Amino acid sequence: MSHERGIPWTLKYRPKTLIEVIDQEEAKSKVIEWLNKWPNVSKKALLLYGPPGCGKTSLVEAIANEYGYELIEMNASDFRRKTDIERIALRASTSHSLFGFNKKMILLDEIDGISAREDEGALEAIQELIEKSNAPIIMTANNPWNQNLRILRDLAEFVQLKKLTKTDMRSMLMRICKAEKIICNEDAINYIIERSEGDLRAAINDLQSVGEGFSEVTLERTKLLLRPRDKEKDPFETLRSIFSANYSWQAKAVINQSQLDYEQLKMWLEENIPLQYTNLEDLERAFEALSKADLYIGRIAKTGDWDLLSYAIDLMTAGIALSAKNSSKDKYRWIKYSFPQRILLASKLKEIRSIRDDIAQILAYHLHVSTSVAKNEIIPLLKTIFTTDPLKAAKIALGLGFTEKMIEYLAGTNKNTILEHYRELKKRVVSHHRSKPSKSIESNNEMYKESVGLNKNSKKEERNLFAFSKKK
Amino acid sequence: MSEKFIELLWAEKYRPRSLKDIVNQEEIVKRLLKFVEEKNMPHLLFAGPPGTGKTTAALALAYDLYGNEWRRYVLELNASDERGITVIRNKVKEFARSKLPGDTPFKIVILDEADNMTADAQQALRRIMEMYVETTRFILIANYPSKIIDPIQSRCASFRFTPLKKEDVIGRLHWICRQENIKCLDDGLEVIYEISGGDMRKAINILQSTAALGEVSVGNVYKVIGLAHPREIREILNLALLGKFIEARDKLRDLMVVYGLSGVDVVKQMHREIFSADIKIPEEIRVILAEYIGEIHFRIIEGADDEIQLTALLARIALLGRKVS
Amino acid sequence: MSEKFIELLWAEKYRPRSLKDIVNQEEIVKRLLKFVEEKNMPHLLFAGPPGTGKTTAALALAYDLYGNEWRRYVLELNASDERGITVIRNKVKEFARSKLPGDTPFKIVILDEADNMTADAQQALRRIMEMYVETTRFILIANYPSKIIDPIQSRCASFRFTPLKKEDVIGRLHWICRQENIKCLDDGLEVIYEISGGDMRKAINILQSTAALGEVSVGNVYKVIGLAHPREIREILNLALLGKFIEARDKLRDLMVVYGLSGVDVVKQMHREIFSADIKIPEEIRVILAEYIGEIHFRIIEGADDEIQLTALLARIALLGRKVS
Amino acid sequence: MSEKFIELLWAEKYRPRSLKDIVNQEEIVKRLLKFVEEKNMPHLLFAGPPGTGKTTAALALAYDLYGNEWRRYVLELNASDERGITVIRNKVKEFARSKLPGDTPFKIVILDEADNMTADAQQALRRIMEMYVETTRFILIANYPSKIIDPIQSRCASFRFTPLKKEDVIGRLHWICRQENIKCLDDGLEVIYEISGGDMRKAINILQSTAALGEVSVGNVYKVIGLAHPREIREILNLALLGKFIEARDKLRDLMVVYGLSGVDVVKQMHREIFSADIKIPEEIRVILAEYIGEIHFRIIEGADDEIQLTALLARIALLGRKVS
Amino acid sequence: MSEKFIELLWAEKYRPRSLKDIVNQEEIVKRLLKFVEEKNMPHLLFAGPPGTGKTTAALALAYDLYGNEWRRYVLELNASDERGITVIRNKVKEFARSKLPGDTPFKIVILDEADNMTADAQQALRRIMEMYVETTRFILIANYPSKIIDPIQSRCASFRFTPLKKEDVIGRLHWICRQENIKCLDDGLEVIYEISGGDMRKAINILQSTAALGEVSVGNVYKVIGLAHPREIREILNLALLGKFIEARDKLRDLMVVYGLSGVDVVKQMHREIFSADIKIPEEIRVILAEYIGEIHFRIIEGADDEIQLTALLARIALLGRKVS
Repeated sequence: MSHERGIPWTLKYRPKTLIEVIDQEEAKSKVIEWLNKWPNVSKKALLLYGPPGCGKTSLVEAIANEYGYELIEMNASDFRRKTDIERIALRASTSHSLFGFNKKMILLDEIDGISAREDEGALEAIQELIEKSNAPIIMTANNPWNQNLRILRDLAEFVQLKKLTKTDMRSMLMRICKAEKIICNEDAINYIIERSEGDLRAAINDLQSVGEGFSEVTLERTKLLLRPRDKEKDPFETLRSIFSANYSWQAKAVINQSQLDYEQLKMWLEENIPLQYTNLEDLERAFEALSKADLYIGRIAKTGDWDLLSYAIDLMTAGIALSAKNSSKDKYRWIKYSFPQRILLASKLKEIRSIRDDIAQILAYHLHVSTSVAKNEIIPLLKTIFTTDPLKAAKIALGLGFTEKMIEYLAGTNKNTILEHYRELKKRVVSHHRSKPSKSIESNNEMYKESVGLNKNSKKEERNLFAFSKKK
Repeated sequence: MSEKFIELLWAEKYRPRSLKDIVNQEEIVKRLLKFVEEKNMPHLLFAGPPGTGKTTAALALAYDLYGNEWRRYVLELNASDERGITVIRNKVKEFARSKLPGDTPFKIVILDEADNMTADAQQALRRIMEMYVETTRFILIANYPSKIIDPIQSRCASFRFTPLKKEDVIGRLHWICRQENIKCLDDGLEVIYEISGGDMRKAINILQSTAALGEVSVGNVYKVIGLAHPREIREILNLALLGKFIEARDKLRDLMVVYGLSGVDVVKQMHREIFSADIKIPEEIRVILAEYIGEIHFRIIEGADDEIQLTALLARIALLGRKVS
Repeated sequence: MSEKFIELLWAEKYRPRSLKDIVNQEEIVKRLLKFVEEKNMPHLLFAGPPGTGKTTAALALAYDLYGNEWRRYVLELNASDERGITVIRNKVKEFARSKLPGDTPFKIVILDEADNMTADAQQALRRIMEMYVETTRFILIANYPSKIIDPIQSRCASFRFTPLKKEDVIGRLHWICRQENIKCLDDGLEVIYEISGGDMRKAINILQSTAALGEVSVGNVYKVIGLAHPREIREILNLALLGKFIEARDKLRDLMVVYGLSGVDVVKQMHREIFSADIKIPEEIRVILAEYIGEIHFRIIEGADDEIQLTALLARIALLGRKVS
Repeated sequence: MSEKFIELLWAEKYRPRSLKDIVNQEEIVKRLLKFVEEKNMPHLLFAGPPGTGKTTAALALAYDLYGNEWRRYVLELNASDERGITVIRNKVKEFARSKLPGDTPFKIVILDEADNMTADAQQALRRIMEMYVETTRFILIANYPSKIIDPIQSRCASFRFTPLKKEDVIGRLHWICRQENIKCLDDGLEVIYEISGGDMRKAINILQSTAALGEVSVGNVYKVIGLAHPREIREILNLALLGKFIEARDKLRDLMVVYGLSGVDVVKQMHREIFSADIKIPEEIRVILAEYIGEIHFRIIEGADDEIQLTALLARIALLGRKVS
Repeated sequence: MSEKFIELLWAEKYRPRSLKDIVNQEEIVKRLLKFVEEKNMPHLLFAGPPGTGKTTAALALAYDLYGNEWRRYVLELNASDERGITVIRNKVKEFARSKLPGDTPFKIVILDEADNMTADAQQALRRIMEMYVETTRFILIANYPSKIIDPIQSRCASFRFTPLKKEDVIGRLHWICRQENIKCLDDGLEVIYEISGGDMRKAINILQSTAALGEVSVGNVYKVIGLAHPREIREILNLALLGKFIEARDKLRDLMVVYGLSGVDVVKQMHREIFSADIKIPEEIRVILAEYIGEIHFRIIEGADDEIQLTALLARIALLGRKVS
């Protein structure tokens, strides 16, 4: 490597040893402790999470360096398909090493950057890797709530790295200034630290921007070159700005600075309009605006023309801001906004709807009607049987091959009684069949499954005699 | 044997298997029996109100043509469930390819609710019907014959199913009660007939639900109907009319989650509710409400989000309620 | 479809074979006969309302040009059937390649419903017409000439088909009844004429279906076309106007069930009835109603729920009625 | 034989061959002549309303660059041809490969209706333009430059074609009539100009079609384009405004049948007439009418029934008329 | 692209080659020049509105670092290039990894419009930036820096490019006009500046197109970009709001003809103008107007006639204006 060649300061001042890793004492000791115990640990993998620039990867590299591990790294720049991950596993398990290390460690960096499309099957492969690996696995991620991580929660120990403190950042920046022989204005350093919000790497980059090649870092240049980062408004600020806007342009401007996209904004407004506007006329006006906005969003889907979005946004922002005509004081009330319930309820609703759909399919098959007739006409009547006559309900459930989930849906509070009957009856049917095999309801239900195309991959589902499972 | 442990829905259990078991629609049955005899038939179009036996006749025809194995030679499709004409085309293609029954020179495709298809889809359907006519006959079932395009109508033999007579429906219900050993009162059956609007399937379903309560009396029938149409919708309307918007909305959400209802389901139920005798609102308000509901339903059809639209509807009702009181 | 089967449709059976058999549109027939004489013709554009004999004239022209074998030299396409211009292009290409008839120097492509093609497709069509002009002439058939793009219009000889006169249609129906030995009543035929709106093919189709029920009476005609008897629609309107909203609605529901009326059917019939002399409505109400029916009709077309929209309509009528009385 | 039989389209026959023959758009012609002189040019974007001479200019430019053999060096891609981006890519690839003309260092691809391409296709097009720029220049033709993506706009020299003046269009029509020895009346030509909306090509097409009927009179023009005579539309409007709703409606029905007018035709003609000086409507009524016509027009576009909707329109007019008088 | 050809487009012809030629963004240029001196720099993120010189600065930096041969050491990926996750993992990684020529400090990857890259692709980029930082530096260019994921922002020194000052843009345009010997009027240049929103490249493109029409005047500028002057749109809106419906309509028609505006163009411009401070209306009226405009826009998208619908829009506005005043 040529020595004349300049390298960016973030690389130049990257920690090589554990001591050089700033802050994060708690994380450090947790990682070391876990590593020392390995493989006698409750969870065979570790997940380091924290905001960008707090030193996750550096920490792992420093530990590997200090404890003599060969680091086998895989990150978002690598393909991470199933086969790629299996290759890593293979590399980790080979006993020798070219570099004379005797220990290996796997670093799966940027786990939240796994692409759903390009890295299909990666998560399953990682799960398997964790179960089988004979080398410790450390993963990193920014956002612990990332969807990719959901299935890893049971398999990995989550360790948090915190944002760096201002004091620690200051001492690091000062150290660099000294090393680079730059006279440094304290206010300028403070400005950089404020701006970086605990991201050391960003701060070092900023320092290089204003410092390298100049002998002095002045506040003036710092301010000129480094403008305050523009931050997007969080949902709460977004709502507040919309409701309190007096002019349409004010309200309209909000959407450009918000973390919420138009779909999310729609749901946040739906939830919070009634909290902000108490006057019924204002409330109605606001909802009418939202309803019309929503109509335009529907029309975008219908026509495929995104030009219409701007009208939806007008109505969602200006339309709602200007709805408070009767009680204009409402606009400025401080309200504790709440998270949209429907997002929370969405998965529940989806589940319940799919159960209802499944019941409807069974009924449609048996009664030769459409699923919508089954839903609107027959299910309600069936529900009455389930709430009034548990034994009969259990018999019908058995006759139609309902699952327990379906029974729960139809029975409501009656479900335990019906389920008892149901299980009892089922046992008796089975024993009855053993003694006297004959084709009866099963063949009936067999035929049903065939008709909806279930038999092709129904090996697993056969476990339950009358099992029924969803299409797809 | 397993009769002891399991039970079927009566609408299935007591569906006539063969054309000979069908007691109404004599004219139609006579003509259909001809087809069975000749082992030949054109495409058929069965039109008429719900529950008059159209599907039953189609299935019985198939049974009489093919015997116990009939399901093998019949493809049942419901236009309102199949996603688009392409799906239908593929299914028919697949089906037409399969082996023909021994002595009958064709198989049957039963397409229920054919009038729910768009004109374009029907044009495509017509082409499919022509393409496979050598090996396959279609029975199209429709409530509204006027929604079936001319070119299809003129290629089908049409059958008009007329509403069942009161005595036919009640007679059948009586008979089922005897089979099931259920005590029934005459006025109970009569109420069932009225509520079902002459729809046999609906009547039998109500009968079975009522029987779960014990005897088939007027009181029990109404109880069943009451249970089947949850009071919640009415409560939501009343809360909204009292201006209790947030409460109404919360209740609406609960309802949707518990029952898994879609927005359109709720809108339709609300519509039914405001015209029921049980809700006390001045006539004019009823009319205004009906128009609101029409408007909201229309927006949902246009592609808007049903929950937002329902909430907006509640807001309107709340405002309306205040003006009234 | 097999010839034998087609013959069963009277509209086909009684279609004139030769230009000489066509009784209306004398001017047009005269001009077309010239082409037959000269054994030459430009591309043609036949425009006019449905059922005025456009297709008949095109086929008769072909018959007169080629004689009994005419089907060999004619390619019939329906623009709204064939999916897209590419299909048309390929079919025409294939057809143009085949052998020419002995003494006539061209073959004929008949393109029905050409006005249903998009402007882009018509542009492509124009190019196809040019490409094969040596061996092939096009007869384009359209209801609305204004929907045919200029460059095509200026390349075609245009023929304007005018609506048939009432006596022509009824005369023809009478004649068919005699041929088929069917009993027909005068007011029955008149209703058929009205419903057909002067469309001969439609009129003959209705006649045939009605004949299947027995005699051609007003009642049977309405039964066949799946519409309510106008009297009943008027009753509903009158109930609503008297403010008896619930009764009107219940009756409407029954009617829809019994006749299998769709929402659009009802709206159209109501539209017809409010202008009938048999209903007593003040002129201004009539006008307001006409407007409101337009609104409701549009919503149903857009996919709104029949029941919700019709109820809204009745509710509105009831309010109007109240104001008047 | 075909030459004799298919007369040339006048729009083609009288198209200027060289840039020097183009009489309008002087500034643009001047610029283009520079390119011919220098034998070099960037990609070009010609934008402007239909019939303002964009394609003519592109072809004339090619003619002036390459002389009589120009067709060899020009690839014309029309919107109505198969034109997925892959097709374009392949055709251009093929074309770019062929020999270059002697002294001009590039060939030309003319891409009509470029604004009809999706943004994605335009992105791909841009890449193609860059790839073959050494040997090939593109002339993109568009009606609406705002629909061309920025990256293309910034890679093209763009030229804006402005609408032709009335006297230019009419002058040209006059001249053609003399060439073709056609009798034309001044008001006939004026009506053609109005209908064409300044689109020269359209105007010439209408002229040719009208000439086929004999002299170019107002009546013949309207007959050719399949519209009613404005006088008759005004009559209907006046009847409605006088409250003679039923009469207006009957007359409208007749008109539609006689001229074969579609609902959209009628709406458009009414729209034109309510703004004509020949009809006396108070200003405020005009406003309300204009709004309602927009609504009715949209409904018909969406597939609503012509008759019901037009009746609704007449009803509204009648109501308005009543209020005024 | 061939150099000679590029010269024909002024935006390329007059693009600064070296950092020293850049006249705006002084602080940033000064900073970049120091990086060139030091032959070291961190990864850079250039953020700011279009046309503020971001790409120019990146290319000039490369030019200053490597001289004429700069293209060898630079990988440029534009929005029109494929830049999905796979390309990043293959092509970009390959380039970053490849060996460095002895005397060069580092290679550069320029990613234009990086904010349009998918989050996945950005994720794939972040570690590459670290692993090969010794040999390769990235310059990311973005209009909206907030769309760059945090981990990447954290790895870059970011520079904010601000819109060019009016005098800078106009000065440059003036200079180009002198170079090209074009007659320009001051208000013409001012309008170009306004439309360009400080985007130099766009301004130069408009200048060149306008020059093709003759002198650079306000009228010609608007003609070229195919938009009406906002003032004129506002005039129409104001006329309509004052109830001068006919005047508004006539003016709109003229405007559409002169500028060749499509219905959608007009609707979009109106939508923009109703929120301008130059239109004096109560705030809530603005929202109502937006809704009207949205409705009309929707209809036009659905295929309704521009003129009828725009007239309907003006009518609505006029009616609203009447109510308000």
